[in-house]
Amino acid sequence: QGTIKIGAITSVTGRFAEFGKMQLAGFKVGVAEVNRRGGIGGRKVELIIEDNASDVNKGLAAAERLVNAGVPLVINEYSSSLVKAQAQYLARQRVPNLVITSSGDDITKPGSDYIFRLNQPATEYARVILNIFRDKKFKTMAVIAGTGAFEKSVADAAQVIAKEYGINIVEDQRYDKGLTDFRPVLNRIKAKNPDGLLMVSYAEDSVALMRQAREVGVKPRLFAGGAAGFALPEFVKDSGTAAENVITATAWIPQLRYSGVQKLNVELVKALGGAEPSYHAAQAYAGVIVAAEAIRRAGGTDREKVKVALNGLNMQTAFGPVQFKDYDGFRNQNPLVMVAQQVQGGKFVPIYPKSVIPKAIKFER
Amino acid sequence: MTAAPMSLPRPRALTFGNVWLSAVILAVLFIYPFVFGKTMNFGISTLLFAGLAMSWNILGGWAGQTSLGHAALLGIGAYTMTLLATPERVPAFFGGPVAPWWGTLIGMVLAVALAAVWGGLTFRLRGSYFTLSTIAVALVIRLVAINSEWTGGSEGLFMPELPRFFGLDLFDRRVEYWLAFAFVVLTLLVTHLIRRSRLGYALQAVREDEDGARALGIDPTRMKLIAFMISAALTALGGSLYAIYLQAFEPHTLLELPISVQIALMAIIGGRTSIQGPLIGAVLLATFGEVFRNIFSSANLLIYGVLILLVTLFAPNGLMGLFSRGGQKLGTAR
Amino acid sequence: MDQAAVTAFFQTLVQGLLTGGLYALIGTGLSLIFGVMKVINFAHGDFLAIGMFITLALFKTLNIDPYLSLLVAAPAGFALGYIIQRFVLRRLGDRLGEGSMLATLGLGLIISNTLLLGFGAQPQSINVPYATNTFAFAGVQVSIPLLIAGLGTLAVIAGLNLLLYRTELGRAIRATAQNPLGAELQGVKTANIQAIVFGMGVAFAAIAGVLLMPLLYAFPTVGENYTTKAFIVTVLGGLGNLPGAVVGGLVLGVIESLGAFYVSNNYRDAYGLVAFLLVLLLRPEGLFGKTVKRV
Amino acid sequence: MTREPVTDQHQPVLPELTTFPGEVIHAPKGPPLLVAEGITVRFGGVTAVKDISLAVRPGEILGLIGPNGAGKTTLFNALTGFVRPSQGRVTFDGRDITTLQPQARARMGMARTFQVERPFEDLSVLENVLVAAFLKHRGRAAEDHAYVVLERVGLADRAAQPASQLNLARRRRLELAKALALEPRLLFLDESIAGLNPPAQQEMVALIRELARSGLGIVMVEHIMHVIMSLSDHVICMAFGELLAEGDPHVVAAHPDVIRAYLGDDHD
Amino acid sequence: MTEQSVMPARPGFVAGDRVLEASNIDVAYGEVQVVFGVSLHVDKGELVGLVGGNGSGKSTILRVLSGMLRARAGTATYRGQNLNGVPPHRITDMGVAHVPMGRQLFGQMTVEENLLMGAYLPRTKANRAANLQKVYDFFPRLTEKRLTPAAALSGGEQQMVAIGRALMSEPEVLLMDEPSLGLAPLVVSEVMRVIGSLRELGLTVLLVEQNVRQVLRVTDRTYVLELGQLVKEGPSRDLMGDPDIIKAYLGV
Ligand SMILES: Nc1ncnc2c1ncn2[C@@H]1O[C@H](COP(=O)(O)OP(=O)(O)OP(=O)(O)O)[C@@H](O)[C@H]1O
Ligand SMILES: Nc1ncnc2c1ncn2[C@@H]1O[C@H](COP(=O)(O)OP(=O)(O)OP(=O)(O)O)[C@@H](O)[C@H]1O
Ligand SMILES: CC(C)C[C@H](N)C(=O)O
Ligand SMILES: [Mg+2]
Ligand SMILES: [Mg+2]
Repeated sequence: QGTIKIGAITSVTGRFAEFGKMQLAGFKVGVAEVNRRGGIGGRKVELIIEDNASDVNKGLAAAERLVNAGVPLVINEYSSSLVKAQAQYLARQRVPNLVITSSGDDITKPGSDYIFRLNQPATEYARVILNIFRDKKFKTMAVIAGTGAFEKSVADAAQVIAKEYGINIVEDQRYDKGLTDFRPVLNRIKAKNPDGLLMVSYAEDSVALMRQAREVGVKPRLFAGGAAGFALPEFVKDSGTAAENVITATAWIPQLRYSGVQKLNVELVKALGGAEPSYHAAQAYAGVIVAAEAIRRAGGTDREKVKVALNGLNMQTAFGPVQFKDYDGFRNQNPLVMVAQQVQGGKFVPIYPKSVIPKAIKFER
Repeated sequence: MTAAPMSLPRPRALTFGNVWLSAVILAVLFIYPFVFGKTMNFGISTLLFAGLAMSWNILGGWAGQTSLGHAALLGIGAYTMTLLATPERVPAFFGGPVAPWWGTLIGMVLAVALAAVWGGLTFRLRGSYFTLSTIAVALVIRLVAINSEWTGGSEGLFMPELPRFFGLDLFDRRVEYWLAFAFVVLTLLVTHLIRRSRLGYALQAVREDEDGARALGIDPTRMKLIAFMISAALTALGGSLYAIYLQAFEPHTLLELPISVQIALMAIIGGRTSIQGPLIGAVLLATFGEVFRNIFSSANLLIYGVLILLVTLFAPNGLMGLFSRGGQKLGTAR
Repeated sequence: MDQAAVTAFFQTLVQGLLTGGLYALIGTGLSLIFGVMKVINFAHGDFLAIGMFITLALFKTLNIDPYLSLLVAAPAGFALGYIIQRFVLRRLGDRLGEGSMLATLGLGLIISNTLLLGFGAQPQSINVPYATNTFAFAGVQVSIPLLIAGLGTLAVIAGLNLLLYRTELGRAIRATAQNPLGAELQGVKTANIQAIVFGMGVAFAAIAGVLLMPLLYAFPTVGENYTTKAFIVTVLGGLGNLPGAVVGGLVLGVIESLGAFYVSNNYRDAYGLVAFLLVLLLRPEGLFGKTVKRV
Repeated sequence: MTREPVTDQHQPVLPELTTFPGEVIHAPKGPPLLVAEGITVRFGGVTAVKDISLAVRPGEILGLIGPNGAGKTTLFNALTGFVRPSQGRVTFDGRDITTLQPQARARMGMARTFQVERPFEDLSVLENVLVAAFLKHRGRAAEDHAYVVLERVGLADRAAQPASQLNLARRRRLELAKALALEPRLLFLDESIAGLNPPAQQEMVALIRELARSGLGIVMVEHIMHVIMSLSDHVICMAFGELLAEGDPHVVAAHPDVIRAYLGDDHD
Repeated sequence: MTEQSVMPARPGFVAGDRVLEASNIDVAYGEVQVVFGVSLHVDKGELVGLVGGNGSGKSTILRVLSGMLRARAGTATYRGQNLNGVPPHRITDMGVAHVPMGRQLFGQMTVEENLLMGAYLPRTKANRAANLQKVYDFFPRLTEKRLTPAAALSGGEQQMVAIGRALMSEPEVLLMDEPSLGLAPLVVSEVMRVIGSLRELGLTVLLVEQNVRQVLRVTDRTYVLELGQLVKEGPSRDLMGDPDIIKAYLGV
């Protein structure tokens, strides 16, 4: 009996390659851990990693190769745009698909029997920030979001949740990629003087947004980022003082008090050659652990059995608890809270939820 | 003045072009699924892009109007069919989801209508100005798709369950392959017909010299419009098939400039002045990308760039130009 | 109108003009290249990206101030352009019009993917203390890096105009633009002139990249967006019309800024695109252009 | 004016022609095909053509001469629709065509050549003519017609050659062939003979004469005086956009103003 | 029209001094050879004609002499220097000016700028203003159009600019390709007169023309080309009486 082969797709090349790098590290740590513990029923686990080259057609071809390779399930990666097509395809082929990073609500809402997601959907990114706004009694807020699928998901969710919380959204502006000059939008927002400003952007724009916000002189009580660009270590490094006091949602931080978090962090750093891991790496790690567990419980690599096993999972990982549930219109979605952190003194410190022993939040005014 | 001796064989101009070559290519594509049954995704997307490049070429090659906005037409096909097939999104007017084939037809009609307006306005422009206008129009359409709710905005659309098509499951990759194959056959057929027609010659005349064509009673704007509308209809058809293949799409995967560029490049690299050039270009480029995927890893687009450069420099009429006599043009240059 | 609204208007206008200055610089390079060589340069944005990455690399490795890296980026851009024209585009001969579009698309891919190999896909910015510095003028905040960029643009464009219309070389450039064969017969070394012009166009793009770096971020495919902007600018001003490109850049900057402020940011790019289409349809020679054509 | 129904399918109906005495064709009788009244063309501040009127009958050759820059080509363009006159009226066969597009005029039966000849370089000689032949014929019939025209101008042996490879004399013939393939009733020739060597000139002259004889109205611009003199029924001499002299070729050639502004005194 | 000198003569008129020479050249466009073993020469101060039927290769030979084309075999020399492979701009600098058929003007530049481009080379700068005035004196029509873009000129006006521009470069040899093409008879006479006076001033001219009669009238010697081969050469006066020439080119 040879190894058990699990499929995984990520962006080894192309514009999402930076995230792919994080995920490759996570995969590596995950596989090592599974095998260290004796694999699955004595068989070693091997991950077949296919590159989608950050392109939708290449992604579909990659998925097809994995299907042909007979893998019991496919772990799926970063960009929602690519994952959606891949997940649909895999579902039609009746191959369980475990989504670990992409967060568009619509991947699991309505979802399918074969699509499982262990990370938080976009709605949660908005919720964690709005929870803080609500707790701090903010009356008004503004939103700036990019036009990517992820940004839209978060911004749209913010609209819904704000209504629920009685927060008035005074401005909701979207920007397209391009020569990114946010000043006119920021001027508008400055004129409305909201209590909170939620900014949702892919990696590119977070630094520019904050710099220009400072330049234009917008002064809400809190600047908030909806993860993505704002949660990256580069954000703090490259924005310098402009990043001070900015809060952001994020999916995972080493300060979380799940068992094994510290160890995972150490191993990820090692796998990354000393670089600081982002949450994407932890998600990839968790993906491997969850996949292995499902196969173990299924007692083999039969896809239908693996699917059933995934459905019945209830486990703890260093990324967080994993249990796939149907709720609020979601299907096979792991209900997991987001974390929030704030830049204080040039470093991220946790501020939400209670379980991370939060530091006190600092306000702009 | 030397009159031709009447015994000389008279050359023919009115022909369908090289039909045999088309037949050979189609035969190869026909065999593909029987040999490479496991890599249907690659096969389908390659065929779809081949058909799209052929469709593009009716405007870009025959009428000589380089469009870098065909993604918009592709998008119209994909969006129309999908929106009309989705129960939650179909406008009340239709009283329920519309079958994909009717949706496709409506998409084609819309694309033709757009082409008529778009071309009617921009064909007064010549050369590169038209190209630039296509970029702009397509980008505006992209922005509309991104910022509107009814299009699903930037989150895009999912393909709903579709009724069977003559008893065929549209989500079966084999069915999709044969649909894509039929699409290629159709575009090839249209191209052959144009080659032999009055339209084909009028288009070539317009491509080379608009004033010269006008003096011969040809209305350049009208000819270009016709070419554009045919091209648009076929592109929308391809878009519809592409949507079924993708099953989930959004503006960022469908309406971006690089998609338009890709379609145009395939045609141009293959040879826009030949009948089968775009088809060959698309197939070769896709195959090339697939074969070298693992070897060059992240640099595979780099190779693509180098290839484009080489073709432009050394095969001005595209790869097909290398093989045809007419490909070599005499020049005054040293 | 109350005072705040007036200030907001001028604030938006000034910011639009400053951004427009950068657009103008990018557009001028493109327009110059088109004007002299009829090359539709689809790699223009990628040349700008090169300028950005040179700045980035110098800053991250040697901690060199972005503005100092102009001394490297401008000559490097020039050299690159010179070489590309001399050894690549020149080979296109009389197929330049169509061929150049393709060749530059190919070059663009080569550049962006080489940058990808060298720097990775992730966006990167540099952190300089003055990135957010502003000064207030009559209540209007003016970004100092943007102002520097604007003044730099002015200087470069003024210099270019002097060169083109006041010098012998300038006349040779214009002559080469209109009829390379004719120019060659007058003793003009057109191969050299064209390479110089392409070099200058690329250098302009690279300079724009440098000026942008303190303000924004760089990533390998950043060029795509700038290429589109450059085309809008040049069409607004008239393809190949250099003073037109300057005005076109400013107009685009202001349209975008005012549109985003008063209407909505969602369609920000559309304002420029629609203006672009209108100009194409109504005044294809550009807002200010006039060329003589005969049947 | 007789409004004979014009059928597109066959050669123009020949009017009553006067006999052609000797070398010079004299104006045939019959209603004019083309009438231009008070044509004025301005470009910005420049008035390139000023108040020119003319008429052409079937079978008639109208010669247009005048110094360089006199406005001949511009007048041509105004008559064929490539520029819009600022003032004046053009009628063809009794129909006002002043604002009609060139292609519409071509379809009505007006064909032209260009001063700088412009074949479709990527097409073969036959295909070049085929483009025009399609105006009145379909399918194989068009091809056959194109071939007939090529034989008529003596290019049939070059039918398969790419147009880009022709020399000047053949390019001129090709220009003419394209115009003729339209089966026009009126032909505009802008310096079709300039640049040809004497034997080639002779052939072209013979061809044009033959065309007029078959009932075609012809307007030609030419600087080669002996060609104009031997071909034209009627000559108009322009200078600075204005009419300088008009009438019988010999009368115009002898006109002192024409000699001073155009011919000089030692022309051959 | 002034009858004075056109340009300051380059001193040193020496009869029999060989300036331009082609020996045994073959020229081809792609695969198609169009010139076959042609040898000709032009001496200092000579005015030489080159005539022949359409497509006989006249323009092609001029292109070789000005560097626009490279001969496939044989050599072209200017004052003994091999011209094969020398780029056109270098050849212009040596003193060979080509007035090509089709004029090759700078369409969007004014007439004056076009003329000034003729004096682009450093060696021509000194007399630039004077030369410009002389060109205007020869073609008064151009004075009126001084500031008009060349593209707006009539065909004949453009030809005047092309000739004027070539004269601005103070060439030693002028290669003229059908300078009278499309010109009004009056202007043709003027152009021919100008060409004649160029020779008187010691400029060396190789003239290609359709109008054989006029060529024979103004030139010293003439070469006759047919289908890419030389069929006759000799003093123009003699050729004028040659029965073959009369039959083929002078007509009745
Ligand atoms: N598009 C234009 N813009 C401005 N001026 C023009 C334009 N077209 C022609 N002209 C001017 O109109 C005048 C008449 O030009 P046209 O070409 O009709 O002369 P022509 O009689 O045909 O001369 P030639 O015999 O030299 O061909 C010229 O002075 C020319 O400069
Ligand atoms: N660029 C070219 N490409 C291919 N063939 C050419 C080219 N230029 C000229 N030819 C061919 O070369 C031959 C000689 O042409 P050339 O122009 O030298 O003749 P020419 O004597 O100047 O004729 P003309 O009196 O018509 O100007 C002709 O058969 C012509 O068709
Ligand atoms: C920020 C990321 C977690 C978002 C994810 N890349 C997506 O596209 O959905
Ligand atoms: Mg004329
Ligand atoms: Mg010639």
